[in-house]
Amino acid sequence: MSLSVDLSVQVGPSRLKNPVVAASGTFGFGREAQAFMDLKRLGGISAKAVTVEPRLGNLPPRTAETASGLLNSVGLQNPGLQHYLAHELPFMQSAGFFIVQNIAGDTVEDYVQLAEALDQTAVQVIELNLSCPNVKHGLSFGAKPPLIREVTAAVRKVTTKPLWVKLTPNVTSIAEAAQAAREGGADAVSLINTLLGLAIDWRSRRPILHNNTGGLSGPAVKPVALRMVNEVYRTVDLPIVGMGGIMTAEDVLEFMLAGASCVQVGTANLLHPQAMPQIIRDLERLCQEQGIARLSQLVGQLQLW
Amino acid sequence: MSLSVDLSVQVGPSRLKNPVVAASGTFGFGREAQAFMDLKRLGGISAKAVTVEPRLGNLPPRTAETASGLLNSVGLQNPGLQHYLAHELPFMQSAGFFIVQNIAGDTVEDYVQLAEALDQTAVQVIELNLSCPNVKHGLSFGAKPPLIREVTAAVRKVTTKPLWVKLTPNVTSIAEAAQAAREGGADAVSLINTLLGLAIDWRSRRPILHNNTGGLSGPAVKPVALRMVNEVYRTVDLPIVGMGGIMTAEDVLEFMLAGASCVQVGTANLLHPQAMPQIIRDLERLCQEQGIARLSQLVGQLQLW
Amino acid sequence: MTQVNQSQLRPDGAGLNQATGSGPLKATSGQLEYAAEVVSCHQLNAGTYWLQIYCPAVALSCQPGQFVNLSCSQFLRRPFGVAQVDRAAGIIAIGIQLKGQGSADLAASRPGRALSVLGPLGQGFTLPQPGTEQLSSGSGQPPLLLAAGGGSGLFPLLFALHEARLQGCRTAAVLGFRSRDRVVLADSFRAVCSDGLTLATDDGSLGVRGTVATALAQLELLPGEPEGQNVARAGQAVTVIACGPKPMLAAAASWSRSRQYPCQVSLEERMACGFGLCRTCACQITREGRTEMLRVCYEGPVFNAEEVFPE
Amino acid sequence: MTQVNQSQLRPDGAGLNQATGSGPLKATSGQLEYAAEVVSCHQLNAGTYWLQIYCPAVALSCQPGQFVNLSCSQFLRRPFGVAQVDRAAGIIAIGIQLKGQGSADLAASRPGRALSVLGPLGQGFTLPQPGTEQLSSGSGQPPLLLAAGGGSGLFPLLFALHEARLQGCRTAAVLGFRSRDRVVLADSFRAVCSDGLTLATDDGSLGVRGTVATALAQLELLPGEPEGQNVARAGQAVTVIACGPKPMLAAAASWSRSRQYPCQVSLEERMACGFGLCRTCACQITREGRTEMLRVCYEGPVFNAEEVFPE
Ligand SMILES: Cc1cc2nc3c(=O)[nH]c(=O)nc-3n(C[C@H](O)[C@H](O)[C@H](O)COP(=O)(O)OP(=O)(O)OC[C@H]3O[C@@H](n4cnc5c(N)ncnc54)[C@H](O)[C@@H]3O)c2cc1C
Ligand SMILES: Cc1cc2nc3c(=O)[nH]c(=O)nc-3n(C[C@H](O)[C@H](O)[C@H](O)COP(=O)(O)OP(=O)(O)OC[C@H]3O[C@@H](n4cnc5c(N)ncnc54)[C@H](O)[C@@H]3O)c2cc1C
Ligand SMILES: Cc1cc2nc3c(=O)[nH]c(=O)nc-3n(C[C@H](O)[C@H](O)[C@H](O)COP(=O)(O)O)c2cc1C
Ligand SMILES: Cc1cc2nc3c(=O)[nH]c(=O)nc-3n(C[C@H](O)[C@H](O)[C@H](O)COP(=O)(O)O)c2cc1C
Ligand code: FES
Ligand code: FES
Repeated sequence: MSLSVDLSVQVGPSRLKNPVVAASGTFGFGREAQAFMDLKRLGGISAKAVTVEPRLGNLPPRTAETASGLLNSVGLQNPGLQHYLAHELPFMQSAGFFIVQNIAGDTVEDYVQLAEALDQTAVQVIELNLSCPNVKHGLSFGAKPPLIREVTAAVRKVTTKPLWVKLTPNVTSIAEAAQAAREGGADAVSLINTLLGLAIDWRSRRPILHNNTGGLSGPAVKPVALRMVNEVYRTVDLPIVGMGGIMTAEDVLEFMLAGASCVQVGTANLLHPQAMPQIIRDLERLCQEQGIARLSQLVGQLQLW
Repeated sequence: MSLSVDLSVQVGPSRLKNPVVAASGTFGFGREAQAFMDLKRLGGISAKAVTVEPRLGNLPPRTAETASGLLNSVGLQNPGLQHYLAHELPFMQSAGFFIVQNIAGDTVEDYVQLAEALDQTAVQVIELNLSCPNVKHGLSFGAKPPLIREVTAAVRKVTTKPLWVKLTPNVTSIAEAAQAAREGGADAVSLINTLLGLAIDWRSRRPILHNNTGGLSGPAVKPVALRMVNEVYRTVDLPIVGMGGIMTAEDVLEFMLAGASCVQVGTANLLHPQAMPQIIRDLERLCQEQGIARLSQLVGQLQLW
Repeated sequence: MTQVNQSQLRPDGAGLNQATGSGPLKATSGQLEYAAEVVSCHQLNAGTYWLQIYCPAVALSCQPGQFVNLSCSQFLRRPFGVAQVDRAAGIIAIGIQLKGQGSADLAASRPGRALSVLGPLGQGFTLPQPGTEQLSSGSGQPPLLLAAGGGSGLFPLLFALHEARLQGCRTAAVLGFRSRDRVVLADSFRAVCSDGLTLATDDGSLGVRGTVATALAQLELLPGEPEGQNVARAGQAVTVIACGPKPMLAAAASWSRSRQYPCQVSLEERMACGFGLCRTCACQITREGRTEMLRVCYEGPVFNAEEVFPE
Repeated sequence: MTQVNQSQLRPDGAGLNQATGSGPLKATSGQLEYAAEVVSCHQLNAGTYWLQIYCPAVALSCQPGQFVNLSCSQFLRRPFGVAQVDRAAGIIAIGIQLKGQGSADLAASRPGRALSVLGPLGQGFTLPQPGTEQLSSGSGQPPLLLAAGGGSGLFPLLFALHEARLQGCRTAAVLGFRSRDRVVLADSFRAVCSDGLTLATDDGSLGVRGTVATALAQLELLPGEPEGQNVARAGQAVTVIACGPKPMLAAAASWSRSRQYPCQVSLEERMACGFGLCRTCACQITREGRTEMLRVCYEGPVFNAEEVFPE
């Protein structure tokens, strides 16, 4: 009766045991979660963005609740490359999960330096965060296709690691952005980072976030994310790492049908510590119920009207 | 004790008795709502988009529920200009509310023809819908600043009516779009139309909407709308008609603080028939509680950190 | 299979609005949204619930075939056809088939739960008028209302049959289910059908084996009707109303057409508002040879069958 | 002003975890989220509620100063300091001050409501240890825990004072309110303060006129303390803990510093997760002369005062 289900997926050159990867910035380096979860059961972890120098991030408040979503303006707080290499990466390696390392910079040189430093490490995928809305130059990279192409190509030269290029949804054409990443040599695009938003406290007449604006994530953005994933799937020949508002296994199926080879789960982790293990269990159950022997069969199977 | 409160607002050349205008496409021409509401109490009604020829709109399903939002793909169903002039406009005129007429077209000529036809009528404001995501060429106008400038300027030539140019949020720079509208001669920009989204029925493996994609509205989009309103307020010298997810009087205050001279209420009408009258009453109460004698004082008073 | 307690409906119909047949009216009270309260909610079978709501204004003016749009845990309201009305007690009842989160939330209601109700919404069924049609048919027999339903479509038919019966029509129904254990409200329907209730099950575990269409085709041959003779004896007026899945509506429409019975079908469509504002609930209707997109929530949900299924 | 029923706490402390002073531990049970149930919720005064939750795992391991993150009607959870614990009964209690929709929803809870609880979260207060400190101070007197609180900050102090008292510390508290009618839990606090409870009201309608800072400054002069003499008699160990609005924390910190009392303050910050993942709850902490952004939910909410308010 109980069909054996293959949850593994292929994302460009990488094979993941299941499609559920923790989204960067919502899972640290995995340290905190190991207390309540077996990290090895995850498809992988996209670890918190690392920059060349340590960053303290933005002043608080750094989060605001919105309808079915949240704004954040953490501002890439991280201990910097040296500390990362000395302390975080060894931990991650010993924990034994599939490591996607998100990297962020202000210049092309920053990205190159970070990728070079990661090239000979245990990191399995480098994810170029070209889209953080909470730092000065964050959006400028991701919003301009020529820059996306340039930085991707520059990083491509210094590492043979699979490259996922994470794009901002705050653009007129996500397909053009993805196409630029492809031309630069990306192995996949990660879609979507957060939508730029503002929340206001009308009593104090101030933005709630100290950074004024922040990035919107959570179920509120899911329809936009699904649309962008499908738009890129239909127009650009490149694997997609889908994300934006995934809370359940059904959401994962929707992203895969739209064209995602694997997904990332972000905000859900913050509300439900067991979100990802639960999603993985439910994926297996759903596949059994629906008679889907290989989950990866679903990728891109959305039938448009 | 009870402070007399002035809710009236100025939007470019127009004076509205209060800032609460029904959003186009969510209130028809006001006919249906007159059964349960005194239309004259509203700040105004932005009537359903009119096109030169009648349009049947898209096939159903035309709506999908999302987290704190909804997708629609009505596709500009309307009886066409002639029928509008003969039947809808006379009704609206007799009902006596402030009429904003939303117009949509496939070409610059369409917009010009519509504006010319409305120029000598009782319509108080013409709202150029450059941003409908549910028709073939809808987005293309609103996504390209030079086209926004061109169509606005062309319409500006044929009418002296106040022009509100309604922009799509599906762009990299809403400020550039608003600046183009300003250069074309707009009296205000209406921000925001819907975000392009997709909802999927994972069982049938089909989009829920027959049109595949649709426009996202409701509280889910409010943070994006507030951000865009404030971005335009800070960078472009043009009155703003703010909208996107407004459900309460507090939401109206937030939009006005962010820089909106008046607002439109859309999705809220669909959930709560009394949404707008209630918002207007609550605005008066809030102003009294807060000692705000003139609501319009609040416009743009957001204090950034 | 649980029988709905009909005790709250006064069998003499006293206190009921007798003007049902005059065609549904728009609510003109100036109000549309009511703060209401759950009276009771109980399970009819696996996946089906019966929800009673105290909402006097809607109970008073609601016509068969109209619906309400109910607040629930989800962003949008959920539309449900009114299945029973107790005007004296101010109570309406709806049948709920579990589908997703909204119906599950409503089905889990406990007594006292506050609900916001929009209603009564839409245009309901036009029921036959015993007075006039009886005269015109000249047969001396009251006209017959034949209801065909399946799935969640059977609930509003209960209200329609009940009203028609109160007004002196003869009534009959053909209801389809997947299997015997999915049958609901059979006794309630039996109580309002003067001229017989026919059940059909896909697997034949009860009544006719097959769909509503199968049962309709066999209707003449059913026990209680002399073989070869129609439920409507020669020359008598029959009105068909149908509510349920689209293929079933199409079958009822074609069955009616071939017998020249007027047929009304009640449609479902995804809707945002439910009261005419947004046009998201559009359906294709053919009138005078032209296709129009009309609103299920406003011009419908009940349409003449030939407008929905033109030849 | 309603007194909280303390009957569920066993006065002898039997069944209570006596290891409180060993410093808070991270939950290592491998679980963090618990399905819990509301036992009761009642109003303390206009705007303040007392919510009891059945959640044995949290009750068992929770330390004073730790908090829980509760599901509610809104998208995010809501953090609340644990105010009382009945380990034997498996019940925790929190005090809720109404603020917006989340607190209002929780305050409207009825018994039996299901809640998802994350907890116990964060690092709590380090309470003085009668055994060791008594020896080191050489005074023969047990150490004194002085709690300063205002607003929603007073609730977790109740738990801390209770635990300290059970462990044999002397206890005292200074609590600030806007006015007499806003005072809550005074009798509950009195019951756990061996060395006096001082109330301050902004308008002087009860106790000291002024803020917690005013009351702290006057502490020596209060009835029960010989004039000019400190609550902590010369040479005795005093530990100050403070929870409430930032200016109050600053006042408590500077008061403590001038007397060389160690002081711990409990911070609040907007938070998304509450258990260390997202870093949205960052606060500026000065350690070894360097500014760090630490997590209120993980390294905090309790920090040493000099780290939060460096000189
Ligand atoms: C006029 C009308 C009368 C109805 N009467 C009844 C009735 O008496 N009893 C009953 O059980 N059901 C009835 N339905 C169907 C009922 O509205 C849906 O089953 C219900 O909305 C599903 O909500 P959900 O959250 O459980 O399911 P989901 O599928 O999760 O709902 C998601 C969205 O799709 C919409 N939707 C899903 N199915 C339908 C549908 N069949 N028709 C319209 N919208 C749908 C929902 O309203 C919601 O917006 C009626 C529908 C209409 C339009
Ligand atoms: C560690 C900690 C312990 C707390 N203990 C208590 C307690 O024991 N009793 C009590 O009444 N309150 C306590 N609070 C404050 C309480 O969490 C807020 O009052 C509550 O979250 C407000 O939610 P709301 O929906 O009513 O208000 P809203 O203002 O509508 O909330 C909107 C958002 O802002 C957040 N927020 C608002 N105020 C605060 C605040 N002061 N601190 C952190 N986030 C906030 C909410 O969590 C929510 O995400 C504590 C806060 C923290 C961080
Ligand atoms: C608190 C927080 C911090 C984030 N930090 C990062 C980051 O460092 N790098 C990055 O690429 N994305 C970051 N993101 C974006 C997420 O990885 C993800 O793209 C986004 O949240 C959408 O997914 P979700 O809706 O599942 O959260 C962050 C998101 C949140 C909520
Ligand atoms: C059902 C529906 C139909 C709409 N039709 C139009 C339209 O015809 N013209 C237009 O400019 N905007 C149209 N809009 C967009 C709204 O006017 C408004 O910009 C958007 O919904 C955001 O506001 P809201 O969140 O308050 O709904 C439509 C929106 C909805 C939900
Ligand atoms: S649902 Fe809005 S018009 Fe029918
Ligand atoms: S709230 Fe997420 S780390 Fe503190």
